[in-house]
Amino acid sequence: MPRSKVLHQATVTAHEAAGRGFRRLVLRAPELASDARPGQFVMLRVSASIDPILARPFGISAVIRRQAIELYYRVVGKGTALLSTVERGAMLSLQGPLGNGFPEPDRDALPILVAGGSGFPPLLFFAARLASKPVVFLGARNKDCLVPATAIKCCRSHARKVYITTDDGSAGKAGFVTDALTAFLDGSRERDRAVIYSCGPRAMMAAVSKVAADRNVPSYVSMEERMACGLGVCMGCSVAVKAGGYKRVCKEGPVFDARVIDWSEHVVLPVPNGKQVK
Amino acid sequence: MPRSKVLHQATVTAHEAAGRGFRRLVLRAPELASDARPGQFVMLRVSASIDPILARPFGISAVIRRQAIELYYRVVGKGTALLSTVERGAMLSLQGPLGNGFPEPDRDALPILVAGGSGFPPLLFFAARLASKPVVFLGARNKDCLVPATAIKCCRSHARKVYITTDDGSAGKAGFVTDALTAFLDGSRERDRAVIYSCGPRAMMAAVSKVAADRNVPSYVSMEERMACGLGVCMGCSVAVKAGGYKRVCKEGPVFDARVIDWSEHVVLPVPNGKQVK
Amino acid sequence: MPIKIKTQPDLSVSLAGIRLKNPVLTASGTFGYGEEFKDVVDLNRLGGVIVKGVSLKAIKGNPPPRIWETPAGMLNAIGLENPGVDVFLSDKLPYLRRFDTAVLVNIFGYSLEDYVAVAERLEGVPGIAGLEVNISCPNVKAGGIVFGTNVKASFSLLSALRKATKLPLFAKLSPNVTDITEFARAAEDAGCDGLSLINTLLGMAIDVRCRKPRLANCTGGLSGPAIRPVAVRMVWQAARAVSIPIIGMGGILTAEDALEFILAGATAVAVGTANFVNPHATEDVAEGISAFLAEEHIGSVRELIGQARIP
Amino acid sequence: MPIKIKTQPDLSVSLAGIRLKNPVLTASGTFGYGEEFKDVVDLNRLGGVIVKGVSLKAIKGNPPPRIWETPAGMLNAIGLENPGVDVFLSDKLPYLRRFDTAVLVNIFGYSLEDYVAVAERLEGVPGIAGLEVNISCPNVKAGGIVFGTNVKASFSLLSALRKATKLPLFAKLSPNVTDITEFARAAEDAGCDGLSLINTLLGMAIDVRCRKPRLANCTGGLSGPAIRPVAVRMVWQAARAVSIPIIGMGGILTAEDALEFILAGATAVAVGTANFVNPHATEDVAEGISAFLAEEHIGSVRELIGQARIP
Ligand SMILES: Cc1cc2nc3c(=O)[nH]c(=O)nc-3n(C[C@H](O)[C@H](O)[C@H](O)COP(=O)(O)OP(=O)(O)OC[C@H]3O[C@@H](n4cnc5c(N)ncnc54)[C@H](O)[C@@H]3O)c2cc1C
Ligand SMILES: Cc1cc2nc3c(=O)[nH]c(=O)nc-3n(C[C@H](O)[C@H](O)[C@H](O)COP(=O)(O)OP(=O)(O)OC[C@H]3O[C@@H](n4cnc5c(N)ncnc54)[C@H](O)[C@@H]3O)c2cc1C
Ligand SMILES: Cc1cc2nc3c(=O)[nH]c(=O)nc-3n(C[C@H](O)[C@H](O)[C@H](O)COP(=O)(O)O)c2cc1C
Ligand SMILES: Cc1cc2nc3c(=O)[nH]c(=O)nc-3n(C[C@H](O)[C@H](O)[C@H](O)COP(=O)(O)O)c2cc1C
Ligand code: FES
Ligand code: FES
Repeated sequence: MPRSKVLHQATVTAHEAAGRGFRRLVLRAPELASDARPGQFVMLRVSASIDPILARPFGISAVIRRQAIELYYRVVGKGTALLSTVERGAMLSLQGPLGNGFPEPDRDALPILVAGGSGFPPLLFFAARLASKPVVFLGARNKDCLVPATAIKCCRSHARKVYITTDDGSAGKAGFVTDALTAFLDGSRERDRAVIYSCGPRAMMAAVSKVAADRNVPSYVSMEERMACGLGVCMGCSVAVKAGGYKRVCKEGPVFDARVIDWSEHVVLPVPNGKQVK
Repeated sequence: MPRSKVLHQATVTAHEAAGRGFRRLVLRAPELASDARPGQFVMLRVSASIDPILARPFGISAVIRRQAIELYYRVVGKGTALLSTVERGAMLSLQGPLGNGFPEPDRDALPILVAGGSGFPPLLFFAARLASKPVVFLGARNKDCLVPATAIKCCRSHARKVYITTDDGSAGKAGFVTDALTAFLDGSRERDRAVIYSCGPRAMMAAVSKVAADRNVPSYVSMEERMACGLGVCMGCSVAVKAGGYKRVCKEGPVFDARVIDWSEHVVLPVPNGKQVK
Repeated sequence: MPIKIKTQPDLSVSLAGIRLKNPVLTASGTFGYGEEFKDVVDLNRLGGVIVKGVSLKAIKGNPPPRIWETPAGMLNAIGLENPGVDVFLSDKLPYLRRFDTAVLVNIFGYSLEDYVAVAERLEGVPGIAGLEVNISCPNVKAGGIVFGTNVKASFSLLSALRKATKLPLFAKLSPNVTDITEFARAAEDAGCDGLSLINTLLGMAIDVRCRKPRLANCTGGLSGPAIRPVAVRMVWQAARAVSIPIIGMGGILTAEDALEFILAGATAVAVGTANFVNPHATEDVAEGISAFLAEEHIGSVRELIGQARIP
Repeated sequence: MPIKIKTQPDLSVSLAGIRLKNPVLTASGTFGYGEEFKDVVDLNRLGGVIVKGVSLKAIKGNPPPRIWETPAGMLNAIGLENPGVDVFLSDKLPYLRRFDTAVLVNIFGYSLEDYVAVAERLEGVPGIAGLEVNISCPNVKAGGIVFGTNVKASFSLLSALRKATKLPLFAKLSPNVTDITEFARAAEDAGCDGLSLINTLLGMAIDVRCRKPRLANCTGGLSGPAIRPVAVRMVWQAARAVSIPIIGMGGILTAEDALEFILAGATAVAVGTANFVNPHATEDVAEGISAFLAEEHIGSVRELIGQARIP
């Protein structure tokens, strides 16, 4: 029984390792599931105690039979480590659906989805809901960081075509995902109908945005920032925008027109191996 | 594998409701189990997180096949509530055995054990280890606060006689446990061989001590105080002594000669219904 | 003597003349301007809303990262991002006016004149019950001094504000001081109608791999349950030093936490970081206080204000 | 430039001339006089031991209850119970002398003369590496002033102690002040060899059913992870204000926590409340620092002292 439109108690109906370091979590929360749109996220309390005290944001990767939502996550720190111990049948509190979600492309557009690292979950959901089959690019540093096989399978079933790249060539094509994207765009007769949606590490999204902007292709990015409230009140999740000032990832985002983001802003967010990157 | 003589990782081998609001917890910890003496206690971490941050003290009620220790506890607050959710097979950190334990009575002494409220666990262990069968008094406010049936059974198997009293007469004899004790002592030809050991609410132990002192019967009490370290370093668990100053329950106690305690000191400790008493 | 009650316990309090239906407010900066919680909390159930700090002009705030989680708390260095008082009046206040709840406007500035100008803009505006003056944001430097840690500066500021407005004035004090009672008395002497405490404790966290502070601003304000014992102590001290009412805050998660502040001497309480932990926290606290009073057969929450006795 | 290392990372530091084999000490009052931990921690593995505060005469301490658990922390009002300096020398120090670890004696008094007398008794005693002067226990009033929250009083006290002893002197500062750098500089000016910070934050908790403070002493000192952000901030500020070394403490549970202090400017760290959470905390922290250095290819922990950069 939700106590309000965004606060829910969900039952864990599935929770398992999904390969390549990811875990898949399915939460039964009917009202949330029927409201959720691709690109939206949830704030999940990983513990009933106050250690840790803040909820964690996760993108929704699928809605299952309008009853449950699916999440994919990586254990990167204390919160996700705790989450990974939660068993089937357990109850978790969460808020959602939050954020704006991806803007729907025009009927005749060619949606291109670009996922880097752990950024694929919201794009998976988006792919499943798109009217016209998208072209999907999945990039990662190496094979071990790639999207799990189940998710690739799911992509394939919804996509017109799936391109896989790894920086070191250990899976798919060697090179950056932006190289493959550039090659595709520049070789495609449909370029003027393309709309790009990307989600992944900041550096990748910045690069994708540039590729898109250089070719006048509209592009959208799903941003990440540390979050406290998820409701737009703490102003903690701000990202700098070119117009000056900041926008809240949880409220005006997480999806932004790539051109509004000030990519020069320096940002520090943890990456999966526990080390920090700029 | 214990990392040191007092620090142990134990496996939960049994954990169940034991009746009358108590839960019974059995922890496999061989080194601890073989070292433990009646009257000693353990400091148990009820959570792997820092909420709550301090370990909780519990008396040892039995050692099972030199491999495991048994605890009985009541859910009275956050820590015990968390503990009650721990499942069989889980690992818990604990320290022990701590404290001094009950002094052994002379070979020809008549040990009298007086347990009030939740004070029975260490006396249960003591009863099982005594060379000469003790006389046991179990008192409580009412039937619902009494020692659980399994524990009474265990008492009966080790005791010469078990007297039960409740303040309201809902089980055993009506009246205070001290009334029954007084009647017994005053009617017994063995009074000069009696040694009393009591554990329970402070007010009860004070009354028992008075009954004993008035009759020149040696008596020992097992004290409770809030604890942080259990190792004698924080000085948090002090109780006032008649000689002036304080003694540490975790180090010089928990068992004290009843005559050294300054019973006039005002003490506040939570009681099972969550309310506080003086 | 506790009154035997037949009906619901009375949760209403009078806060420097402002009638609150219950003593639970939202702490500034943790509840936006109320509208953000429209799907979550029924504002009619709250004693009042203290809005996010408002300044004369819009302020864009600090660069990210702005927050960091700490044990039982969090650090923030938002930098008081806000749209400015005019946008507040045109776009934010109208929403709040729709509810039967007291609206306290948290104000701040970079100079005494700034503060006064904001207060003047709010004077006489319908739907504003009072002003909470933030003299304690760890990150706002004003004319070279931080008002909140300098007794004389805070006295001058509050005195100037007193002249500028007839609205009830609450001075929001900083906990980052040696003696909170000095500041409490200075606020009372300056003519404030009440106090609000505590703001955040100045803190810092370091990323040991990057060898850099976790916040772009280097230091930030520590809030949440971690600081509650410090907050309760300061409310207790301040309540003994002055006779104006206190809004107590700092780490309140539950009704029991709120009651600690009330027993320490607070007339009302504000719930801050808890809104992020449990978005229903404010309603839950109000309901919990009511349940506690019923259970303990206490007729009115007013009977508890400042009633903790020294052992 | 990080040195490529073949062997174990070097954990040793020099603390005002005292060589510590690693930067991990035990915080005063949380490790007794060492012997209590004999079955738990190998003292040879610690940089040093800071013993429970010692006064001229035995002190019996405050009435119970003396402690209360709080979110990610605890309150204590032990009242500095200790057997007095003579018993310390006859019964406690001999045990500590057996180990290859630095012994710092935490001292305090009720007057300047008291402090000086304790220092004099410890002068020239073998096995003592230095003195940590507690001018910051929230519960010790001295001649009407609390030394730790009055810059002049602390300067006079520390100056007098400087004359009384040749032992390295560490001033243990109170966090309950507006500006920690004032006190840091006063200690440096008085001739102290180092600083120790932070002591506990003054806090309070109330039992809402009894309507009484949880501690018989009413207020108490807040310690544990809850206060770590405040402690790191103060060490950072103090390290920028003085050039004498700092022993950093306040809520250290893990090696990562300790490294925050070191990066903020601490030469050594002390582990306090964590000893109650995990009695192996000190050893674990030392091992964890070593593992971190190895992983990050850093040759010596000394390379990290004060190396956090402002973004
Ligand atoms: C809108 C959004 C959607 C996300 N979707 C996913 C997803 O589908 N799958 C997934 O694996 N991860 C996702 N993340 C990242 C995920 O929230 C973090 O990995 C997670 O919070 C880490 O928590 P932790 O306690 O394990 O790590 P810790 O490092 O211990 O976290 C410490 C603090 O940093 C914050 N934090 C750490 N990493 C991130 C991050 N990358 N982004 C934002 N805050 C962070 C935490 O919330 C916490 O407050 C998403 C983040 C955002 C903002
Ligand atoms: C030597 C000793 C042996 C004990 N043996 C048993 C036993 O065998 N069975 C049993 O049910 N209980 C026993 N207790 C009491 C038990 O420790 C408390 O019930 C328990 O700590 C309550 O924790 P909580 O988090 O549920 O309660 P909370 O009220 O949330 O605890 C808050 C704080 O108060 C302390 N505290 C609360 N009650 C007590 C208490 N009665 N004594 C000391 N500290 C307290 C807690 O440790 C904690 O620090 C013993 C206590 C001591 C000192
Ligand atoms: C994210 C955040 C933003 C805040 N913004 C303001 C503000 O604008 N003005 C103000 O006076 N206090 C502000 N505060 C302080 C809170 O109002 C409150 O005083 C403090 O957080 C302590 O309460 P808590 O522990 O319940 O959060 C802010 C606190 C947080 C956590
Ligand atoms: C139970 C207890 C007793 C303490 N006794 C002393 C003392 O005697 N002298 C002193 O200078 N500090 C004393 N302290 C303060 C600690 O040494 C330390 O400065 C403080 O607890 C912060 O560190 P922590 O958070 O790691 O505990 C005591 C702290 C605790 C918790
Ligand atoms: S997370 Fe609080 S405003 Fe976005
Ligand atoms: S619990 Fe720390 S001395 Fe007894």
